[in-house]
Amino acid sequence: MATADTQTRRYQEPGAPGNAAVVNPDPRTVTGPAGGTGQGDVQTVDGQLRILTEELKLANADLRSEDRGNFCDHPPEVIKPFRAFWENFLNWARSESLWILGFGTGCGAIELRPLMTSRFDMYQYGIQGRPTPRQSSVFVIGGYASVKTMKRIVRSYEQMQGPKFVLGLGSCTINGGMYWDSYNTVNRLDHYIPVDVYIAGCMPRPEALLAGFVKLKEMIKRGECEGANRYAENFEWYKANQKRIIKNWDMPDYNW
Amino acid sequence: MMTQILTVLAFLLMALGVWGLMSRRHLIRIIIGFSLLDTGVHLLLVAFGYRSGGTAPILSDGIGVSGLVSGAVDPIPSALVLTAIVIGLAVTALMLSFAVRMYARTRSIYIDKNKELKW
Amino acid sequence: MVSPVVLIAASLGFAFLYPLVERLGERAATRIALLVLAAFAGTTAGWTVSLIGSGVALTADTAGFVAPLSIQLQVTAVDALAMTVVTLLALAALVQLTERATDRWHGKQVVLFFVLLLGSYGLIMTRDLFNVFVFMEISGISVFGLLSTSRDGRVFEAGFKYMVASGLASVFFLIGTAFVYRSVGSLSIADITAAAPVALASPVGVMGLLFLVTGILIELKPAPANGWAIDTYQAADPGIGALLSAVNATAMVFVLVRVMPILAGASPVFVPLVLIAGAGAFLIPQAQALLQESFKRMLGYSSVAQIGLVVLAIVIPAAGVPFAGVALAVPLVLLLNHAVAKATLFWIADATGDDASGFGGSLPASLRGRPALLVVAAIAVLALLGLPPFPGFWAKWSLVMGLAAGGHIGLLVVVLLGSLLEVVYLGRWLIMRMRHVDDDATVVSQRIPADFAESRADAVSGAASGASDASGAAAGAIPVGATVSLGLATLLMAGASVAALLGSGVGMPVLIVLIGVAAFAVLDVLRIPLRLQAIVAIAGLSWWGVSAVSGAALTLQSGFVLLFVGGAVVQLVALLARPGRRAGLVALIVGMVLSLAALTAATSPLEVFVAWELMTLTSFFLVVRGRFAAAASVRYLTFSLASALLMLAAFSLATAANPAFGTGGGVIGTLTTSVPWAAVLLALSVLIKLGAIGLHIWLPSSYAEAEDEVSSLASSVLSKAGILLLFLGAGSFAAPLFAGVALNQVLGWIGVITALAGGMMALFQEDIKYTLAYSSMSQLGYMVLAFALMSHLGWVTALYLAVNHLLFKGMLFLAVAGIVMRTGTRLMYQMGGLIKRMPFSFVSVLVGIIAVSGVPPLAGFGGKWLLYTALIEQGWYLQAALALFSSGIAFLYLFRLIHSMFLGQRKTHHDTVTEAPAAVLIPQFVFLVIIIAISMFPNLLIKPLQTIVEPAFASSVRWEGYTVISSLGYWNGNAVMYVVIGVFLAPLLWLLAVKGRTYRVEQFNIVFAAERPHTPQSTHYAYNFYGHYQKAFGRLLDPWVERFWSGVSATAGTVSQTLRAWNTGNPQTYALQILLYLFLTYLVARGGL
Amino acid sequence: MTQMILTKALYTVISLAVITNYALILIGTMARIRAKVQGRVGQPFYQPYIDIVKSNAKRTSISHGVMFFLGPVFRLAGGLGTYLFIPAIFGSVIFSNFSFSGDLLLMMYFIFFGQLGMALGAGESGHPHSAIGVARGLAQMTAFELPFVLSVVALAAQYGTLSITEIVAAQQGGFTHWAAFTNPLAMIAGMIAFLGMSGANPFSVVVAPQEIPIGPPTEMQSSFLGMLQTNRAIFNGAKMVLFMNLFWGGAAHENLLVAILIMVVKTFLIYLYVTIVGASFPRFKTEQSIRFFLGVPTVIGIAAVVLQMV
Repeated sequence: MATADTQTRRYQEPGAPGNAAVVNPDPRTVTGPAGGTGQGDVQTVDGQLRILTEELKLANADLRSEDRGNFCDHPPEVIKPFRAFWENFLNWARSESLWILGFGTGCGAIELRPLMTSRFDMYQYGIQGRPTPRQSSVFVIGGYASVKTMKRIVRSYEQMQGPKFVLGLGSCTINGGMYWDSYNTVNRLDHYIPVDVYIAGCMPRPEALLAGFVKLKEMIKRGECEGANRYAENFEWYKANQKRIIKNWDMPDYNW
Repeated sequence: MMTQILTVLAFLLMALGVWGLMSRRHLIRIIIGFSLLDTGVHLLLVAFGYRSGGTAPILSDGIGVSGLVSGAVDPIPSALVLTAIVIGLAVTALMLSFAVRMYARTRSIYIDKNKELKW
Repeated sequence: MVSPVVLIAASLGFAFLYPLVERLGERAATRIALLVLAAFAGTTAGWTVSLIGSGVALTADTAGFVAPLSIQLQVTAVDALAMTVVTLLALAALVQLTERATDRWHGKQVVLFFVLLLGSYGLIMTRDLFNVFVFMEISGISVFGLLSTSRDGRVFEAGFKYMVASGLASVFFLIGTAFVYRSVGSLSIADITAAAPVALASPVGVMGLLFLVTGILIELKPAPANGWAIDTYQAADPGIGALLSAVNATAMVFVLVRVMPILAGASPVFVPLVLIAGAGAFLIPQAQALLQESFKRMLGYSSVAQIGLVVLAIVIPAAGVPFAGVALAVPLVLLLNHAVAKATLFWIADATGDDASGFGGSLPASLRGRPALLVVAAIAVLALLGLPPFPGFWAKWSLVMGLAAGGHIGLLVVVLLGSLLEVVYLGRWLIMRMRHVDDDATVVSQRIPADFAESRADAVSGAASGASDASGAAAGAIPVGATVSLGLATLLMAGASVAALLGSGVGMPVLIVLIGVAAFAVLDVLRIPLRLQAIVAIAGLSWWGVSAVSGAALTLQSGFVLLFVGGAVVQLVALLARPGRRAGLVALIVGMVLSLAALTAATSPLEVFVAWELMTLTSFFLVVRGRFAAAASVRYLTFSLASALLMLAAFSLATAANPAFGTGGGVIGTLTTSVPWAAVLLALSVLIKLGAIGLHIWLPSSYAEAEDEVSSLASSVLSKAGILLLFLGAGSFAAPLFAGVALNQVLGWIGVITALAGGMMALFQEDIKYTLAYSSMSQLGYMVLAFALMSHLGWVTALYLAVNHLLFKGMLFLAVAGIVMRTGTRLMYQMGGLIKRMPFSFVSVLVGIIAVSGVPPLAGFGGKWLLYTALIEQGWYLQAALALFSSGIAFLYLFRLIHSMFLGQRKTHHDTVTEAPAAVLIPQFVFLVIIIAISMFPNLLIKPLQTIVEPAFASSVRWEGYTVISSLGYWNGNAVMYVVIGVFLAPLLWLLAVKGRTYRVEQFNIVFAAERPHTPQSTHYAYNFYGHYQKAFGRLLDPWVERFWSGVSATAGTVSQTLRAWNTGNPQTYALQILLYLFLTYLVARGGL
Repeated sequence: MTQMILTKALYTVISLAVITNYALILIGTMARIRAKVQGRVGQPFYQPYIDIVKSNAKRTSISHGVMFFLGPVFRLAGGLGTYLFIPAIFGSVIFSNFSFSGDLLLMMYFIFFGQLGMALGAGESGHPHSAIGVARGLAQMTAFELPFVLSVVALAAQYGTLSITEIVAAQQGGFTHWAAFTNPLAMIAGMIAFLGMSGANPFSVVVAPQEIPIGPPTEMQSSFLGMLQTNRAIFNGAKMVLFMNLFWGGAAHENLLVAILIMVVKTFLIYLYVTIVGASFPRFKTEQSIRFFLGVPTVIGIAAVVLQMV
């Protein structure tokens, strides 16, 4: 990736739309923004980026034509929760069975390991690791997300089945942290994927991570973790943001 | 007695012929060996038909059929030998002509240079 | 009637007159010569007809005296027949020689030709010992003269050797004649024969006869003293080769026939002597011929070998069926069969103008585009090999029967071994001639492109095979002379075949086979398209099959007819998918099915054997049609005919011990013999056909390299012939044979090891057809195992497995045919993801593999249940465990098959493939429906099978409704089906109820360690699927058997090399060999040193 | 007739409910026991229930095609069927299931049913790791099948029957009659094979988390995964019940509840054995486990069979 682009990108980073501004009222947990501004606010690169075709299918403009047929071109959809009582039960189950995607995206991943040990024992909270995004419900972004990793984060996030939850671990996910002026580090994670809980600190201790999980569980039980729906709702906004920094896209616009 | 001597001689001649046939490298000599062998066989045939003191089996004045039967040598071997000689002659001639053609082809009259076909 | 003398005089006269006749112009003269020959042929034919009618000989005394004073000429019916054939062949030869493109015969060549003919006539007719010598020399000199006109300069060298050798032979003959004359006092063969027991019994007499017979033998060019003759065959004009082999040699054999009574009368040493000489003369050249690169030289070896066989036949009285009553019938038929066939081959060599034998793969595939020439060549080769329906077959059968009856086991071995060697080299030539132009004749295992390139052009294409045959026809047109002569020879052979068949007493079924093949061959000639032929065949076979079994009680016989005909008819439907024409395909398939049916109907060992051979032949020609099948079909032909020869040996031994062996036929245990070796040979023969471990190396490549429809037929239908044979020979295997061990114990182990080994090898094949072929081998192993149990349940199992195998292997092979047709590749890793493009094929394969692997609820489980129950019931525990293990292995390769083809990633260039044609799908779904039916209601199949087995064993299972109960366990296929439906539907409904919104995604929508898949090729896990298995077994999986057989092949090559090095090319060595031969005959006559 | 079918259906539901719940709790308990060994608190014993509910509560799922969709169904059907063809409790009408449909052979082959379906589903997902996992799994399966088959054959030879009910019947009358003691070699071979069958360490190369993510079910998610989790419980239960029947005298008592208790204890111990071995050994590579099974256990199995022959 050309350095010039990223340099430009750093100084032109758009303000988060509307209410998406990140505040960090609590150094331990941060609830994320409610998402983008919705349809019509599509950010385009050189005025050419189209995410959806007129038939509301994925344009997959960055794929070679011979590859397009090999990828599903259905955009993500908002799926409404069930009625309160039943959904509450399901949310309870979801919150009590948190499966982490085993993808250490940054240095913070080191803080995940102690959770398995007898000292912290995440299993007693119904948390366990899972090697494939298909089966995971929680994506822990372990600290700074470089542009290169971001592409994989997007892909993995999209491959998880909703409802799915994102934990931003460490200050880097909030504002870039100590890498805030690096040419290749993403400063605000929730411009790219919806984040449910931020855990501030550099690095947060495992206890902090656990606390974040507990917070997440509470939020799930309250029905506040609708990141997947938010992502679908503001799909084009997220895509525009992602594509602005990820230059060698070479994957479908939504990775089913 | 004569028959035995002739027989022995015939076999000697044949052995000589075979020896020539087997040991010479020159094609013409081989053919000569072959002729000797042939002649030996002819001699053998004649020897088998020979009767000591017998006359030639020619029906002529003074000798009746009975005289011929009792006095002459067996005529059949003689007749056979005549045929055999003719045939032997023909074969020898053919062999010689083949030898000439072989020489023409390979420019060699020796047998070792004329054994291209084998196995 | 014309006097024999006239023929001699006319030949000679015409020879002398010919220079004058030629004044009329060369063409006219040759036409006149042909007319004269035709007149001769008419004369001899007239003699034949009248003499066979009257049964007396035609005699003529020369020079106005009666024998012994004069030379007597005599013609018996046999002589007349031989002379007719010789004349006809001479006529054909003359046409060929005077009407060819280059080196047309004229002038002195025609003269010499007539002299040669005169010599041959004389040799056959004369009854005077010295006169024999004269005619021998006349023939000889004319041959030398003709030789000298050959274009190849080496012919003089060869001719010189020939003269030296024949000179020595004449010398021996003359010496012998002299001794005989001295002892007997007459040259008339009749007189000598009469006097022999007295006058020639003395040492001197025996000595003389020894010379005499050695002279005759040398003239017959016996190995190992025949290098000169071989050299001559190689160098001579093939036209002369044909004359030498067909005319001259035939006549010379009659000299031996005349002298044999004298020899036999004089001393008992001569019969063994001639036997040994004949055996040596037959076997040694066959071995020497193996490595020949010159076709003419190879034919030369074959000729001398065939004459050796005739010599054997002269001495052995025929004890077999067809010609038992007629004196000299066997040698005569062998002789004439050889004459016609060998002349044909020489003419073909002349017409095609190339002298390559096919050894080393150097031969152009020149017959592929010339169907007529191909048919002629095939007829000649098959006739030479002694295969039905050609006359040589019956003679060989009688000869072998005679050998066994006479207790000549050594000679039996010699004859069979020699025949096998002949199969190798003549078969190789034919196959190399017939092969596809693309075929380098090396393909005996799967071929993986070296660079893994996904090039479609490189892909092994079964779809195109046979389509572009015409491209093979590069060579020029066949000269008119050759056409006429080949046609004449073929007509002669055909006529003789029909006559022999009618005279053989073998029943209708064989005739039906031939008529079936001929009828469809006619359709080919009429250029009827394949589809129409297939429809005709389907209709015809269905009608025939129905009429054959309708009303008949269910027995082994009718059961197998149903299996063979039904299985084939259903699969024939697949041919409707092929547009255009495929010469011979339907004819051969029909022939194969009918010969299988003939096998079921056979009521005597001979009929079994004929049907077996016909089946082998038709299937061989089906296999050889494959695009890359040349090397595979060499193996197929060799092993199949080895199997046939073993069967022949078994039958002969069994018949020798019990003349009633095998008569009656068609029921279980017909071919039961109590002769241990016969049983072993029979078992070996069947095991070869069933591809048992160690004998299997022909199977994978033959099944895989054949055309796709043929593969399915061969694997599903044809392979069951061996099973039928097992049942027919059942009783042979049950009794303890050696050290108290019954053959069935051995068979059982062989079966289970075959099942395991076949499965293991199937695991590591990338080529789908090889996978299926090895799978067939494995399944046949199961059948052998089940059969070997020799119990009621075992036999029901064997039959059940056979039926099941027919169904699922037909489905699988046809599904594969459809896929190969569409994708253009046979390599599984080059496929993938086809389920969405070919869903029906997928269903068919799925049901097929479930049926193979025995997963309930489908019918395959029935087979497994029966098998293990039967095995454990008999106490064959270890076999049961091994069988179960190999059934696990089967599951492995089957999953690999369906995964690699249908699941995983679809290649981009397969995005547009469509479902297989309906014609290919229909038979699959017919089988599918049958499988489902017998799965639901196992009694539909098992009960009839019990009926079939009933005559041999009382039932050991009982039925309660749909539950079959054995002494060990029970199985209710019906209940299982319902339970499975239940436990399947419940989760399915549950899933449909609770699943969230489900998105149907495409093949690249997979988690891929957060990356996207690059190409389908790099994402499809299919190549070397079970690499870890290979690793786990290590050296155990080395191709031991393949190695063993290459060793055998190499050894045969070494033997051949050593033996042919004996023929050094030096006339003096040859002379020495001849002298040694004389010495050897002396030693044999003396009975040792 | 209708009444009969309804009764049978009811019994089936009871039988399945018992085995499913028991096996789920057993899995949870075993995880908790393992946690205790490691000095952790561990997940609640009812965690498997939550996980299954969670999986089924996913709002979206993706399907790679018909076979992918049906794969888990086949798998679960295989598990259910396997259990249903085994008489779970000796002498109990309710728990006799559908064992009248076939004997031990049927059961052994029906195990393949689920394997095949799952393998097909995994295959259609198009993920190479699924295929690798399947290849490994099938290869390992054939390997442990051999000692298992040998021990089964030894049992069949010993008792002269292939009917599971009769094998259990023959073992009644005190623990000395159990096949484990009357035919120890067969038991050893069978129990070693059982380790492979249960897929725990050291024979876990099939799923091999972190290497080929999780093998065959890599692409399985949401309700599909839920079905697989359910099946894991039932199938494990079925296999343990089978081994209990084959070697450990089955579960028999005139009082059904006591019989169930016996079953619980015995299967618990069997599962404990698998757990202990799994916790003690590292993972084998595929070729290592193939060689392992075809080595000592096979020899022991052959010895067991040969002992029956002499």
